Amino acid sequence: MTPNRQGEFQPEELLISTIADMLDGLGHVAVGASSPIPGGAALLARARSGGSLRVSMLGSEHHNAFTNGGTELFDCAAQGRIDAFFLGGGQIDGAANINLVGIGDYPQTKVRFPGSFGSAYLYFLVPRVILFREEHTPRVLVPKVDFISAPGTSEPDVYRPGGPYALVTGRCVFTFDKARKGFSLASVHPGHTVDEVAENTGFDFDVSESVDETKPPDAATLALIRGRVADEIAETYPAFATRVFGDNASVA
Amino acid sequence: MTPNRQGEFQPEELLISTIADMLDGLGHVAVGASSPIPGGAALLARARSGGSLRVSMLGSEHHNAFTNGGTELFDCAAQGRIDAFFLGGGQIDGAANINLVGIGDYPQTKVRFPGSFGSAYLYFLVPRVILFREEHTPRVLVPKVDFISAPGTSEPDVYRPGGPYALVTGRCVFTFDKARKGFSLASVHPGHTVDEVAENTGFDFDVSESVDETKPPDAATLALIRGRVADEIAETYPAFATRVFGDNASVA
Amino acid sequence: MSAPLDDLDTLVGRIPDGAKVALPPDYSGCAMAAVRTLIKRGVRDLHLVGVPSVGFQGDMLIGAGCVATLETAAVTIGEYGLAPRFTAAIKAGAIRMIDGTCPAIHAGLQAAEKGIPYMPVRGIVGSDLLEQRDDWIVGADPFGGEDGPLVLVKAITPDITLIHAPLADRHGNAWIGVRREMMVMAHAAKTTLVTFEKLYDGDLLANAEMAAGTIPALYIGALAEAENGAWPVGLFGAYPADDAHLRMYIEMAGTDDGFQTYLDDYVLDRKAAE
Amino acid sequence: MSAPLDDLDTLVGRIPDGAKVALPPDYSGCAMAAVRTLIKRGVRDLHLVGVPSVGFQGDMLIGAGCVATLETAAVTIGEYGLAPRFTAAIKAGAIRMIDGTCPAIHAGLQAAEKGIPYMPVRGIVGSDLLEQRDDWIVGADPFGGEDGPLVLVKAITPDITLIHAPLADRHGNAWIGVRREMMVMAHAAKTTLVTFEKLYDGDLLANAEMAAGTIPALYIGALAEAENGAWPVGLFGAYPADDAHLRMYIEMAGTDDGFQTYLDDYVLDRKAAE
Repeated sequence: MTPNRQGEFQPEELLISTIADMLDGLGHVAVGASSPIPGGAALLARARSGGSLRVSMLGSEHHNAFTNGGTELFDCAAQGRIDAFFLGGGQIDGAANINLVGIGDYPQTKVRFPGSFGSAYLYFLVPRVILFREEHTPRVLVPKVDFISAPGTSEPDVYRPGGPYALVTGRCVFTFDKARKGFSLASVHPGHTVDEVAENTGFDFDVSESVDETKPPDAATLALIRGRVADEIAETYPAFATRVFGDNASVA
Repeated sequence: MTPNRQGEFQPEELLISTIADMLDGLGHVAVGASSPIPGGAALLARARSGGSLRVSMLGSEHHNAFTNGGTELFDCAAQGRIDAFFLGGGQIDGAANINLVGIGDYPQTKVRFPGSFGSAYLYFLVPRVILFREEHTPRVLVPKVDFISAPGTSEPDVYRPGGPYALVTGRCVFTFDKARKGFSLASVHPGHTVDEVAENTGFDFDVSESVDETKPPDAATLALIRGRVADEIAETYPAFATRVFGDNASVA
Repeated sequence: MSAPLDDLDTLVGRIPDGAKVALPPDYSGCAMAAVRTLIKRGVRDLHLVGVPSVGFQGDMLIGAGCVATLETAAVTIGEYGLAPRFTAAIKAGAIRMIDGTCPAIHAGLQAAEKGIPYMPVRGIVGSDLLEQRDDWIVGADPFGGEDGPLVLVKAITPDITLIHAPLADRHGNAWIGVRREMMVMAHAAKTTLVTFEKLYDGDLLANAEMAAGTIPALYIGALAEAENGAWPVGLFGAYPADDAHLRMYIEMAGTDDGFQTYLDDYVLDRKAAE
Repeated sequence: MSAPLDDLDTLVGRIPDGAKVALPPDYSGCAMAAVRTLIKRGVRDLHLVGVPSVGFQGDMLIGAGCVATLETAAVTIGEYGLAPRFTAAIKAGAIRMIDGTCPAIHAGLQAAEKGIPYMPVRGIVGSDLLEQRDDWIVGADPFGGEDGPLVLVKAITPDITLIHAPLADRHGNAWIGVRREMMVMAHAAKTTLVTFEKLYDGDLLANAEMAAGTIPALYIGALAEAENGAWPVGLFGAYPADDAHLRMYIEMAGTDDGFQTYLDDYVLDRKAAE
């Protein structure tokens, strides 16, 4: 990640705060595996929800209310009981298609990613899917993905209450316009520029005349992140918590 | 039930012994609700199996290995993991169709039975379904059932590893011939006659020249029934156990 | 985040007239105290779904005139005999009856649980049940398997699942142990109302042994404490059925007048052990 | 009636070359000690099914040349990085890859559990995954619902489900708590082989709290005790993953030679903590 206002907040804290703002007011947010920043964001939103937000975090024993094994997250989404989820992608394109499979010709891809996980399902069923990928380069944000693990949009006859809501990277926030089937630049993180975003993005996107700066976390938010959220996220992501929050973050 | 050789064994003991003989050598027998005699038979077969027969008895806490709720019995049958099951019927006809719904025109039947339960499924999937109905009268054993809860046989294109194996009543044992789609009288219980069976059966059935007497339980079998089986069945059917075995049968 | 802890009146107040209500059989977790309160309130036009059969609570609700439609594989009060009010209602044509078979009812709920419009089921073909159902269609194996026709059972989505659990906690979780038909019912229904025997002091989900048999608060709309809440039916692991009472019920409910006296004595005047 | 209690060699002796073996992901119950024993035996041509993903055990089996086909929604060793032997095998075209998505794998197993040829699943339409699968067919709602196409996923019936459980008893029952993907795997497979951490002294099914999280012996072909049997992966409720060891593995398995050294050190010579 590129420079930020040193001493004020860390890039991870900005991302946690930015994503959490997208979750306020929701009832139930689920977080997949290997997602410390989205996990932190969900826990932050929960901490300030006054108890109204439920967080289900894969891999967590404290923040996991599921008792029906691996299928429950998916069933729960199909029941309309999950409001937001996070997906990443080895490649993400301008139509919000995501590729979690590999680069090159399938199946013998030159670069192989882990696989599609539940993306080909949750992307259809969870109303607010937030795409998150810290690396913001033309290698990740491509004109057209090599393999569509899950499509960004669907034909009108496909049952699809869900889909992309925003794409958050280490440089900026894009929102997704379903009608236009494309991204718009919503804000650029402090220390980054619109030109830099354009240069590092392989797909076309809309830009309004004046692009906002991504709102930095205020003092109260930072205190919450560094306190309760740091403690809570350390249960599932101890290495992440130590790296970002130092030794103050201990398993509660 | 009609007369028997007083002092030797009770009618219920004969039925338990007779049905148990049909279960020897099997791996897993399931018993539905409200079935004390089939339950006793399964427990008898289990007692003399040397531990190789598994019994799953609905309503029992001791003899119930299911941990996935009400659906497990049916799933387990579809997986081919249940070798024998018992069905009854408000009406049973000569083609082994069973009616658990009612007499008269559906839905406003003159007489209403409880309902089809899982018969319309288990009759297809469990290889050895033993029909059991103590009452042997023309009212029960009819030429044609008024409502087919579950058919005795199916067209060749229907997936049907299961079906009727025998029909045991208070008077006799019929076996079922799938090719001919009809019952044959296999044996008549001690104290009963072929003529009496014919008189009380509303459907046609095959009779060989000499019909055997149903084999009475020997001393060892009776001892097992009155001992271990009586104790075990009392857990699920205390009223039945007290009525048939007296106060000697206590919950183990 | 957690469901409200109601009193019984408030809990059953969440069940509107005309609701499609899923109920477990007598050997599972029956919210009898809630059913009595519901009858007292005078609920009407319920569509009951017995999962997969229904017993005492169904017979009482039918007898009290609360039921428009009954969808179930059977009505049975165990060894005690035929369900008298159900039998009378069928004879009188007083309720709309949707006869099913156990695995198809489970399958319909599992379809709702998975958010799919239907679930294929084996067997059934050749049963007269099939002719009565426009929510069952005969279909073929799309993979061309030679195992013949399947019955495609339409999803069953109850408005409300109403159950009684041995334990619940302050977070709104309810423990049901191995009686997992209630888990599927909770997943399938729009919401689940739970009465419970005892408050569990702690978090059922934080205890690995208890968690395995727990319906998460996520699915539960509200709860109410109801000690002895399954009476006169039994509750698995807690208490057996009240044999004498059920026999008396069968006897009394054999006539319209007798049933009315039963209601007066045990429901409307609440002489019950609640 | 109960399954035999084997030693590890005998247990894995029940897995023939070419078997279709279902494995859970790293956060569930991984029979790592059994996998090492299997590699040592030199098993070949396995068809692995990762339910729904597979981690360390899949990467090792692939690296050791035991795998012909891999069917899974993902291969992931959690935070530690890409699975090195899987990645290398794909690049080399050394295994047949069947890419799936989690709910479709669960659905395929649930179809096998229910003895039906397929299960409908939402989503997926428009994913390139669909084009690779002749065991997924796009179908319509037979009830004419307007919710568009469904994907019909063919049943997945593993020959063997191989898992590690925290507890098992002398009756052959195995406790898995809330990790119920292993319950579905056991129901769906022809048989299930279980290694377990500790012997439970008693009958898991006779304890109402334990029973709720127990796979009945009915589904289990054989068991073997294996203390620390999930190492270096963690076991829920028992011990965490061996972080340092997994990092070392990722490092070593990055090259063919390094992986061979790892095998020599920790599998073939059994320097592992077993």
